[in-house]
Amino acid sequence: MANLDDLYREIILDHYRSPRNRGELGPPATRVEGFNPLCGDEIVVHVLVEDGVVTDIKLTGHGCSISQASSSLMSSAVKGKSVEQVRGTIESFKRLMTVHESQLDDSARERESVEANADGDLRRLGELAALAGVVKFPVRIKCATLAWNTLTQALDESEDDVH
Amino acid sequence: MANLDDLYREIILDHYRSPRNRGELGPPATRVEGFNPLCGDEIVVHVLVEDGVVTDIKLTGHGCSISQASSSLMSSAVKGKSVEQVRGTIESFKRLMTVHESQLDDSARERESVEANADGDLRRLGELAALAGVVKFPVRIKCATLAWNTLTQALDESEDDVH
Amino acid sequence: MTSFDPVRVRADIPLMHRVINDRPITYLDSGASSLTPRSVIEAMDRYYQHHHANVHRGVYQTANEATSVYEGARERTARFLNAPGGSQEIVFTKNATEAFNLLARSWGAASLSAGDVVLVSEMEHHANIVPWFQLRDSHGIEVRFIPVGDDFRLDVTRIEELMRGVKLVSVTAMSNVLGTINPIRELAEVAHAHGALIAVDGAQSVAHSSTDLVALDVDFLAFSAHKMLGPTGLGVLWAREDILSTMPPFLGGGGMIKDVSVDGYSAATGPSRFEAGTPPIAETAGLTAAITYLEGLGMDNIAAYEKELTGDALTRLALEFNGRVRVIGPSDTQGRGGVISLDVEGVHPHDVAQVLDQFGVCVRPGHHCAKPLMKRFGLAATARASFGPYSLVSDTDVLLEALAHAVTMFG
Amino acid sequence: MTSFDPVRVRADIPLMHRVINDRPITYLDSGASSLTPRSVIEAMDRYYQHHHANVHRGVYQTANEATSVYEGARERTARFLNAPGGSQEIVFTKNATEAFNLLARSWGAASLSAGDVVLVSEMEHHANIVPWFQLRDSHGIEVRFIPVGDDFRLDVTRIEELMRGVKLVSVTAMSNVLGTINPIRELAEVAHAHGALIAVDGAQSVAHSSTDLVALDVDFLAFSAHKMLGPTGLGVLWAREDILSTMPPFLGGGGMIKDVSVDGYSAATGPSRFEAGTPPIAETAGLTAAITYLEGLGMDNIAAYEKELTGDALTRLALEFNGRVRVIGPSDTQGRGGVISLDVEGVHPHDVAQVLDQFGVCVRPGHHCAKPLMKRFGLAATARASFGPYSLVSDTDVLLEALAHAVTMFG
Ligand SMILES: Cc1ncc(COP(=O)(O)O)c(C=O)c1O
Ligand SMILES: Cc1ncc(COP(=O)(O)O)c(C=O)c1O
Repeated sequence: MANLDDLYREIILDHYRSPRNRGELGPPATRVEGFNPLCGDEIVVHVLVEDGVVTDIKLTGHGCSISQASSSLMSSAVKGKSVEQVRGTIESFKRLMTVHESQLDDSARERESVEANADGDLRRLGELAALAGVVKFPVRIKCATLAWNTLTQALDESEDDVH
Repeated sequence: MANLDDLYREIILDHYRSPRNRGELGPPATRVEGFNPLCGDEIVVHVLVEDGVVTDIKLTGHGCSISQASSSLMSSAVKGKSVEQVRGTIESFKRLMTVHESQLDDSARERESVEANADGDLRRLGELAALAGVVKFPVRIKCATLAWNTLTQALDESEDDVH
Repeated sequence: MTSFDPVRVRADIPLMHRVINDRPITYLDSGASSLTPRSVIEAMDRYYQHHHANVHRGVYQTANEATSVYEGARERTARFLNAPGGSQEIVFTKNATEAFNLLARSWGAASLSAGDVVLVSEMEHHANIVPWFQLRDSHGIEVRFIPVGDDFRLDVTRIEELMRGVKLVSVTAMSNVLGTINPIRELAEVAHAHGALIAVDGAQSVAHSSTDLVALDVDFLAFSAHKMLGPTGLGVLWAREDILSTMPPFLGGGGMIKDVSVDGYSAATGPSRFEAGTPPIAETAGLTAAITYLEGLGMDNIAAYEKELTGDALTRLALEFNGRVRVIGPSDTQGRGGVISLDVEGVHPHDVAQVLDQFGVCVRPGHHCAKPLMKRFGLAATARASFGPYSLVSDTDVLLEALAHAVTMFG
Repeated sequence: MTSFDPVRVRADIPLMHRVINDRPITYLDSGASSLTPRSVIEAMDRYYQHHHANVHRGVYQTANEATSVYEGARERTARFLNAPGGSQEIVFTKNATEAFNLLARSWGAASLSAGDVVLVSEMEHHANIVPWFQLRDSHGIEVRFIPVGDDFRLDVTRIEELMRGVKLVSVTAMSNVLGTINPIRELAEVAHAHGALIAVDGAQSVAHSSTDLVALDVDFLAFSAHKMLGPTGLGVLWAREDILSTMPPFLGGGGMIKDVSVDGYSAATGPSRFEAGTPPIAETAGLTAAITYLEGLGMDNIAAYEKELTGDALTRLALEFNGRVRVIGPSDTQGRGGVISLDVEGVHPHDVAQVLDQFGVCVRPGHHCAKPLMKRFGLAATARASFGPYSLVSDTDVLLEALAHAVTMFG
């Protein structure tokens, strides 16, 4: 069952069983809910941005191993980073999650450059790279990206608060 | 083209080209409109019932040769008859127009009795029997019965007026 | 086992030849949509190859044939359901969902006013909830829920109280999550005793047991062709003729009118009043073939057979996983059908389904469009296995093998 | 003739083998519904045989495949239309009629209020009239009609006046009775200059010429698959993404929700917000195949070829009947398509069609769901012949032969 092992890497199962940064943050933290209406996954991102830095992040909600592990991995990756850096990570991660669709659509040449890009991203992403196998399971991509889309929205909202 | 000749008997073409009893009747005559929404045929029946007798009937509207001829033939057949007799004629005519469906559904035995019945009706119906060929063209049955259904409604309404 | 032979049914289903991840397909998602027998596919092919034309307004031969296909399906459906008023009570829709929307926006909007209550249940599919919420928003009606007990059955202990102000009871004949079969006949009596009407969601019932509308004495029934071995794109609303004939139009357009001018329109009578535009015609050929196929198997045979399958699965699920696999639904086959929702300890339904897919097992994870029910039991989702007349005990074997793998993997 | 080969198209249509009243079929009713190529039928067969499952909520392989079929059709349709915002602007409906109802009840009910005007035309199909009358009854809007001139074209001389208070212009790209092709690009400019939006009825245009939504610059487009070589049971509403994203839900049920509880519901985003219930899935496989087939022929080739056919037919009709057969529509091919409505002196259209049926000729008699237009020209009905890419000049030969018989018979 090579396929399944691509998806369910040990590190993913670990983050699923022992999610990091579970909990809530009160004001002035920003709280944003993310839904995946198709499968019922729900993630609530609580994020505290101070002086352009994500000083704290907590998560509640429920979902499958992929969405939970992805959000847990995400929280570890972004905590303490500047909003700028976090947005970069989000972008890299989402690029990782879209390689598959490009592979389906684009010519071989474009694919190579996308992959090269993805390789660079992979290195930058560290532990998050464990989620790379998800792209082989297109329906699960939404599980993996749910937390990230919710975080983007939370960052946008917390920046709106500042202005 | 035997089939077509069954449908378009000479007497039908004659009533189509020279419809009888065209025109309108004012109050106290009853006026009822009949539509065939599927093909756009419209027939307006004006009927004057006095002392239980259809003393006058006029028709306006437009439609195909079958609906026009049928209404024209109908007007000739019912004028001067008692409401009772007219209702009998309507029933006979409608039975004539439903033989076909029975033929499709029922057993041979039932069919025969229906046909025997229809034969009896045919004799009673006189000129109206020219419309018998319509049953071989099921979509046109509604054309043939439109005037008759409208007349039934007009008779019902004129009786309601009395009570 | 009854005389009914599921292996022959299976042979009639082309999709059963699929191999998935090197295993033969184990299709356990009939609750979402049934697989399609060859005869149903061929009936639609024949329609397109020989008879296709737009219905109703034609004089030429193929237009008549298409109309016969379409109106013939109405007759066939009416007979299948033993509809008291015959074919003129059958309205063709896109799916069961459109049928409920038609019911809410035509009958509901015309017959209900602020404060009137529509009584649904906590185990309804969204198709029988959201249209009533929409009517609440537009017309101020109240939507009330019959609770579901811990035994996964409707809790009707306080039904008299619940019935206060109710104009319509609208419940499912069988839950698409729990498998629970509801006592429709009894609910109809209660509804009518209170001067209310009753609508039934037959989406999960019509393909799995016989439906006798005369005996049930209900007022409305909705279901979809694609869950009864028929095609996608077709549903049915059955309504008692005396009610249907008083209902105002729903969607507007061609085919549903009596007359149109630049000043306004008047609506046709009969079922066509509710069938605006060119209807799903080929699909009705498929429905007729599906009904013929189902009746050939015998609805009672299907019901008995699926009960056996379900009983076997429930017993083995209870025995084999040391309590790690919980069935969300009645634990025996009394008043329940072949839909089995599973909650696997420590494994999210999505992951259960993913692991099962590796074994070629098709089960559906999610809320099954029954979120109020999920919330009632504190679940976000379940993994649901559901049977059809082509299911075999060997499907359950594979299901259990795959479940064991999932349990170990996430162990 | 262009390089396009209609004889080969004909060979791809199984129904062309039909013999009717001892004559080969002469199908001249593509305006009502097109005939279906083998590849379209086979695409649906393949779907049922190999990929059928319910869409969206599955994890297993066939559920993904079914979802790909469905979402793939959305992509394919968006490309076919050159939709500026891509597939997320494509909403699948039951037919063009449902698309207009969706437009009226979602966008219309939310954006229009008492006194606002929807400007349609006298040549509209009921699908683009009745939903607006319904909105008039519920919301007090005004429905105004662009008149049709004696030249069978929109009379836009007083358009500035007509535009007063208009929030939506909703017109057909091509009349299903007259064959008239309307100047959509110009009407879009007028609408937008007045701050109004514009909806287009593409039912008669999308299969007969290329559609470029970017170039047309319109806001909504509605059409049906069954008139473009595709299956019954499927239609499309295209709406500009910035508008679609603000539109409230239409029908309620599964698949269109974000969340549901016993207290209420919230709606999903994107096209699925408007697609309640199990959609027509197999039908989208058919639509994809139909688009592929049409594009293989080349939309410009089809348009050019049908123009030739139409020109030939119009010329011969004018020559051969001493004025006893009148064409209700433009008399040359300038700005007109292959729909030819006939008024035969002294012969009712029903009778024309009946006589023609004896020759195997399929034409449609009636008001063609355009009663306001019929009334405009003082007609109750016409007999309409309409072409498709599989039509041949020899079809016109048979049509003329049969018409001559009708004229003589009723002479
Ligand atoms: C111009 C026009 N608009 C709308 C429609 C309605 O299409 P449908 O019946 O497929 O909904 C038709 C076809 O009948 C049409 O010709
Ligand atoms: C109980 C129940 N009701 C209604 C529906 C809705 O059916 P459809 O999606 O075909 O409209 C379903 C199926 O999803 C169902 O299971």
